[in-house]
Amino acid sequence: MSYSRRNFIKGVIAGGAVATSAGYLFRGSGPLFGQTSAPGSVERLVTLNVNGQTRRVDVLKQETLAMTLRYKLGLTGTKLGCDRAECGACTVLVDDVPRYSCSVLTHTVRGGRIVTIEGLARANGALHPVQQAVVDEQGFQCAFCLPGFVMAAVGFLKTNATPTREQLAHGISGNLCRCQDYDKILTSLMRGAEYLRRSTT
Amino acid sequence: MGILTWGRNPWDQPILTHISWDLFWASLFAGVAFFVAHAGYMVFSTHRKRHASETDAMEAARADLPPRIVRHSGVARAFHWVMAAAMFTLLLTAFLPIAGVKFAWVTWHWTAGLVLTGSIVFHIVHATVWLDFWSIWVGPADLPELRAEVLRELGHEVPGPRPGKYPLGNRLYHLVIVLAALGVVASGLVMMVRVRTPFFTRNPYLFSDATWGGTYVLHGLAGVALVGLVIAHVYFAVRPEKWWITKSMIVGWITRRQYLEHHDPDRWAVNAGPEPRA
Amino acid sequence: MAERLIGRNYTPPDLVAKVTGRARYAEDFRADGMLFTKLLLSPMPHARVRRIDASAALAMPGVKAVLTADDLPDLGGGERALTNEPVYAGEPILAVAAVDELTAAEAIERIEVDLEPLPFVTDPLDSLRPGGPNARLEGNAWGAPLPGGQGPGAPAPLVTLKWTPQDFAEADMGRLPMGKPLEEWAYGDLDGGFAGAALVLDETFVVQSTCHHPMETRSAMAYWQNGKLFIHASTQSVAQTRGNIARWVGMSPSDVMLICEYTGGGFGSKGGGAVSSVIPAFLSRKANAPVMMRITREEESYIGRARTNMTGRARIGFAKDGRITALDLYIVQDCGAYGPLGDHRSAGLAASLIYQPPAMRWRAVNVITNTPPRSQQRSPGPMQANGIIEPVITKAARQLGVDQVQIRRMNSPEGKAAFGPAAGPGGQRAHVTSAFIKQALDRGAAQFDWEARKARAGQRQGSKIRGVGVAVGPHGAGSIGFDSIMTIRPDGRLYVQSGVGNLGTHSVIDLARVAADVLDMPWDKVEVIWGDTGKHLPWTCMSVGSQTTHAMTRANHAGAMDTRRKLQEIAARDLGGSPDDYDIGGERVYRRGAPGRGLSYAQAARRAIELGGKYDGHAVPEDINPMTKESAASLVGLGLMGIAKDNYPRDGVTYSFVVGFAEVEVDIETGKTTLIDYLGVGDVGTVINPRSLLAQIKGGSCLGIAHALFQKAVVDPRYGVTLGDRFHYSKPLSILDVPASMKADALDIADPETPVGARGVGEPPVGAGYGAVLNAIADAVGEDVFRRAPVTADIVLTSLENGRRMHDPLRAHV
Amino acid sequence: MAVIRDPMPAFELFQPTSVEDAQALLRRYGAGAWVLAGGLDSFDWLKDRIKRPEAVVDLSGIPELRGVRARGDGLEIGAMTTLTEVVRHGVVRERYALLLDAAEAAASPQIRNQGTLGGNVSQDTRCWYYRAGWPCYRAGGNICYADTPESINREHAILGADRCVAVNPSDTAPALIALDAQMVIRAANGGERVVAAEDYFVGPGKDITRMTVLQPGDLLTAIRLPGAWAGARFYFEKVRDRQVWDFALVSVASAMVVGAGGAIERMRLAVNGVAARPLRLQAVEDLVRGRPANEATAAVAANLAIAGAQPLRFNAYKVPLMRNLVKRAIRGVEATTWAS
Repeated sequence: MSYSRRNFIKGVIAGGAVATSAGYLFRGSGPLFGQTSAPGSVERLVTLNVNGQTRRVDVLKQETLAMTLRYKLGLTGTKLGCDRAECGACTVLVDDVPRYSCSVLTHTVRGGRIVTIEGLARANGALHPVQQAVVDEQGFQCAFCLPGFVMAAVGFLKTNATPTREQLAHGISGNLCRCQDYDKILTSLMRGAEYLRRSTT
Repeated sequence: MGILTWGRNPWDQPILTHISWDLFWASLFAGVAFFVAHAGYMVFSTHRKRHASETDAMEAARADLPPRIVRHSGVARAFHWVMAAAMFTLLLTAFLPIAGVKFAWVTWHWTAGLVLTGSIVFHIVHATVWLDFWSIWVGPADLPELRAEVLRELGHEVPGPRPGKYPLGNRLYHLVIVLAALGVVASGLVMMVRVRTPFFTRNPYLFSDATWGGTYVLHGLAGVALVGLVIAHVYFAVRPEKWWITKSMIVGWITRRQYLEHHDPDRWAVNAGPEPRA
Repeated sequence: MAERLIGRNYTPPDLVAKVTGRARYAEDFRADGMLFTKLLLSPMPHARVRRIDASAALAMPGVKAVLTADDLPDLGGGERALTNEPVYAGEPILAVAAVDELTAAEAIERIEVDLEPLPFVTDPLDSLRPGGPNARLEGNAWGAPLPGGQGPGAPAPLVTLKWTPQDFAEADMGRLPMGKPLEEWAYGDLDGGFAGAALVLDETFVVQSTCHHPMETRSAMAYWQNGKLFIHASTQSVAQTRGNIARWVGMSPSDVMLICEYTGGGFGSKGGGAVSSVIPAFLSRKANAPVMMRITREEESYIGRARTNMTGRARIGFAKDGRITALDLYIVQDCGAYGPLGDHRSAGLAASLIYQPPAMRWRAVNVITNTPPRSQQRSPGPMQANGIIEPVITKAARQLGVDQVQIRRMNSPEGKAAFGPAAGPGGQRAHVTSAFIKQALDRGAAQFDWEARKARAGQRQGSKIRGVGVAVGPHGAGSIGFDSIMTIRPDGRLYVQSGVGNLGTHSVIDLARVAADVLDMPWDKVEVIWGDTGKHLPWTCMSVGSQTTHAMTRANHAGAMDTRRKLQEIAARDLGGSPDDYDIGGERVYRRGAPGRGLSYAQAARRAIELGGKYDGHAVPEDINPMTKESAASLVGLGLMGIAKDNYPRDGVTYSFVVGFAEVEVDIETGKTTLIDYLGVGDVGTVINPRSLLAQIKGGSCLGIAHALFQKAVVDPRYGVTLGDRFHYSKPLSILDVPASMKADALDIADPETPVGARGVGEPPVGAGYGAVLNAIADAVGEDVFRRAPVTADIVLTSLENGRRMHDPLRAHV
Repeated sequence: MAVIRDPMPAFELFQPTSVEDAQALLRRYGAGAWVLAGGLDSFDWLKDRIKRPEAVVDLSGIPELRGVRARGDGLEIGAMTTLTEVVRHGVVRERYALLLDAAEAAASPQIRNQGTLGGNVSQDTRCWYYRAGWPCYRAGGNICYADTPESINREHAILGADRCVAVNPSDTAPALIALDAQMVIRAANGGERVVAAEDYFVGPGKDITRMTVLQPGDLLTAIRLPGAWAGARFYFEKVRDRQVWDFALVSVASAMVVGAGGAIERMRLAVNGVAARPLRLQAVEDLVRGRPANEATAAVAANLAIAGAQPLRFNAYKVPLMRNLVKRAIRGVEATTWAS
């Protein structure tokens, strides 16, 4: 058999024991991670800037930002809808830019400012203007896509604070809503843009 | 080194995909190794050659024969060279990409394959109807010749039988190449269903995965065998002591002297007659 | 006096949790020592497991347990979470629990499963061909429901049905073969109807299957404590899923604690939960640790349910003026690997209802194939009926020179319109509770500026042609007979228990507003308790089939009326007079004409506790469901308990309707259709939550629009494997595929057969969107350009290019 | 040995800061190395557990691979520049709007925020049989599952098929060909070579397992846009099912310079979605030279464009679609003036 799977597994087993990760998803105790550190490769213990806080995390090399947030840092507001960069539920801001956190290796954003849905509201609990607008307009139905949409909108509004409805639709077009409540979502996020302008002037 | 390459079909069942391409390298190596070995051997070989005086005597005795004796008709030669061209095209288009030279080879390959098939079909018909069909085959009758050849090789003086039209080595080679070529042609014709040709709708689902696997392996084994065989063939063709045979495949005739020196006139009877038309 | 809450917009209390990311869905829960599971899926569409060798996997460090079908109870032949005879590619065969997903996945790669391939079929018509393969060893089609079975999913026998070669004679011409049906009904004079028709059309249409694909997959987490199962799963019905889980696990419902405060969508795929959710439950018991099962999107494509596809043939007779004289409908439904599904029956009834043919015959075959299992998907049946029949109506209207709105208006039901066969006990036909479709068509036509848009339809500018379309989407919109529990407690607040799934329709909260209105309670003093069977919920309908608004407004109305009566009784008992002398208002119950004589709700609640008996839940009505009784028992003594079953009378079957209007632009050089404008008008009874209602109409319409334009499910016929397991293959609608502003409206005419007047709305817009867009495309480029959906660019372009339809006429799953 | 898709297998991760370091790593790991640009194509392969590299070399930390710089009378765009950065660049917007239109048509905003121009042109095909991990020609096997009498092949090739009928999915590729872009490649031995965009892509005849000329160890470092076509008359159109996150059924990109008399002086035209590589239609370019950019020219040219097309069972529409898009590229599209 020349298929690589078996050989790969053999290779991994030969790789030897590894340190355990602190999180849930990749917490395994066994030798199966193959997480030996070749010279020059990334260090597993990293410092992340999430929602304005500095967090030390043990991150596997193949770990995505969504997994780190959800399973290492307890930030479950970031949802996984497809885990394949297609639905946008996992959208977070990295240096103000909306990214699919399911398709970002955590190691590649070590130096970035990461903001999730949990980091939008102020410390006193006051909602971010876009969040407030969603509440006021009763945006979203099942709301599983909500965090991703809101983060995409917040990111987009940093580049265009006065969008038309069409422009905003383009800005949040990387997010799917299966309730297909697009009209009301757009209405609430347009209201959010308005609140945001008001709050900054 | 594995002999076969396996994959997994969409149902996760193991399927044969083709032979290991290591076999190509092995065959190439074997072919080259053979010619190196044989050439080296020939340098020191004690192979007994007929004395010139013997041949002179025979030639004198058979002055009735024309000075040039037709060995290969024009049609037979045309077949041989068309087939050779097809075979080289096939081998090059098959194995250059494996060796790392990438180009669009598929159409060349199957076109050459069709030419080869056509030429073989022609050859079979031609040989059956117009030629001495059995002259090229090997049979029990050839055992004394084999023995004589081996003894001569060992430096003995043997009167024993001489070859008819085709020397024994020639005929053995023909036998092997017939097997390989039939294998490669039969499997290749079936495989044409898997590529796009003007002849029929492409249908890789004509057979089951397992049947296709077998077909690919047969094609691969036969094709790889041809690599070594062709090397050996070319090697012999260019050897000095065989050159007269090669030349006959180009010009069509051999000299009366060559005829008498290398062949057994009883096994390859040539009528006295006029000059051959080249 | 508080303002009436019904019909007003408000902010549901769960929204802040949703916008801050605090709302927790099934995969958001964690437990100490939690393990993870991964599934081994069948690569074959039909096979038998001969042998499983998991020894190498079990020997791996970190692997805690392997679960196979042998560990699961038999469910009477019904679908189980794991199987030894997979009947579709992607069906789970076993599950591994390990310390993390990576280990579990690597363990699965070390498991040897020896599968024996069995015959399979992916296209329903192939299974009906002479000698065609059967999807299951036992047969290839579901027969008519067993006696007493009614409704979708009614139990039916599995039979083998093959049609004759003669039956397939017309298949080559693209017409659905109509061999022996397994179910049929008829009413009226069908032959007479056709004989008297000025125009008879006979058309075949293929309605595609699509996966539900809620944003939240059916992930679940489970653990055991003191013999009780705690399970976090995603469901459309908290109340009714508990019993299902108990049955799937083989335990008592009262030992199942189901927690599901938030559901990330379901659309019918999570009606009563998901059978796969018991995998972590069993693994948790085996491994003695909590187990999380994250279902990937690819797995959701297989186990996540899909709409039944149908190939339908409709022969319809029309009078000169467009009135339908007869309808002969034949449906071949593809149930996927399990079932039975009843969409084909709902489709037949819906056709009978919205087109009101005086004579109709419905025949159907309910085939099973080795494709992913189906379940009801938002508008199960009626949407497919819209697809099969709308193109025929549109073609007839064009040929007869009748306006598209008019032909639908003249054929639409009105008032207590009859529909379906004469199947009642006295041989009478069923009728709806009410229908105001004509008003909806009139209002919509005016709002959509139908005449002006119609005037430019068919005109060409450059390569673009516009077209307009209209369709009526119907659906059953309400069940009856569910329970409600509420308590007024000594703190003066009203606590309403809600067993509704919180899947985004807001009805989980909305429907408590009925109780608040009845009791004249300010909204800020109402607490809704939901999402956890440990919180003592009443027997509630599933949030499927647009029934919740109707069913639970009635139940909550009944519960609130019971509360009100008890308030009056307590007041009369303490303050004299008869209960009827008392009125309520301002959070008080008081003597009519003497507002000063009365009790505050808080006082009444304390008195109820003192009085006990029926007042604080010690005694409950006989007719309520055992689950409601059990919940009431846990709420005893907390305050004044209102508890009742919905026993309100209802004359007729409740249906809702949405009329969809669409304008499209088709680029005839690319075949691409763009939706320019859309309006949906609902005839859905009294409006409870206007903003939510309009969102339902638009969102539901969008699902239909996506079905018209591009959404699909694709199966490779050779290997029987799903190909469209990614969103860019299956193509759910994006925000840029619809206009930036969509329009919706509702008539807000109360249904006379329910105390609150409200009917459901979730499903009807789907068929409206589907039919309206199909009709608009036909209006732009011709009715004969397509006979299948989705109507993608390739279908339009090749038809226009060749001057005739070129697409595969009958085949499913392209 | 059962198949499971998800989660990503373990690998070694490297984040070099220079091209030289990256190449040293690629040399060190050979066939076990995987180059990671934006990752949006890569993660699919990795999460599906079909590709299992030993080491992933993330290029995002190499500054010289990022950014848009002036070069001569044109531009040089680092291969790791994100599509969003390309789209927002002033000179691109002003002089190379063709690339802007093409890049904006790619996938979704989040993907454009992360996906790179180099990655976009180098991505693998989306043939769903191949991406499912089936052992087809492209995956090293000996069958094309997409070209059988039973295959569902609506998205597949009508031209240039050679056993494999997959198509190239890139949106920016045809635009770069139309702009006569040059691809700068650093070979494993450190040598640099520059190939024309149309020669960057390879069809299955030439190499059935690759989409581009990149060999193991090669890195695409930059894409150069010459000044020759800056500000030309551009046309880009991508026909797709969904307006977001969908690959082209067929796309067309062209740059045209029209003389004072209205005749086409020169034109470059490429289509994608019809073959395993984006096709530059040189015959069409030659044909239209000197002719007016009108319907008549377009019609002749478009028919030439589709010569030799061989549709499969479900993709015959691509022939007229390609023809019509080529037509549009030459004669343009009429604006509509509907009342609303």
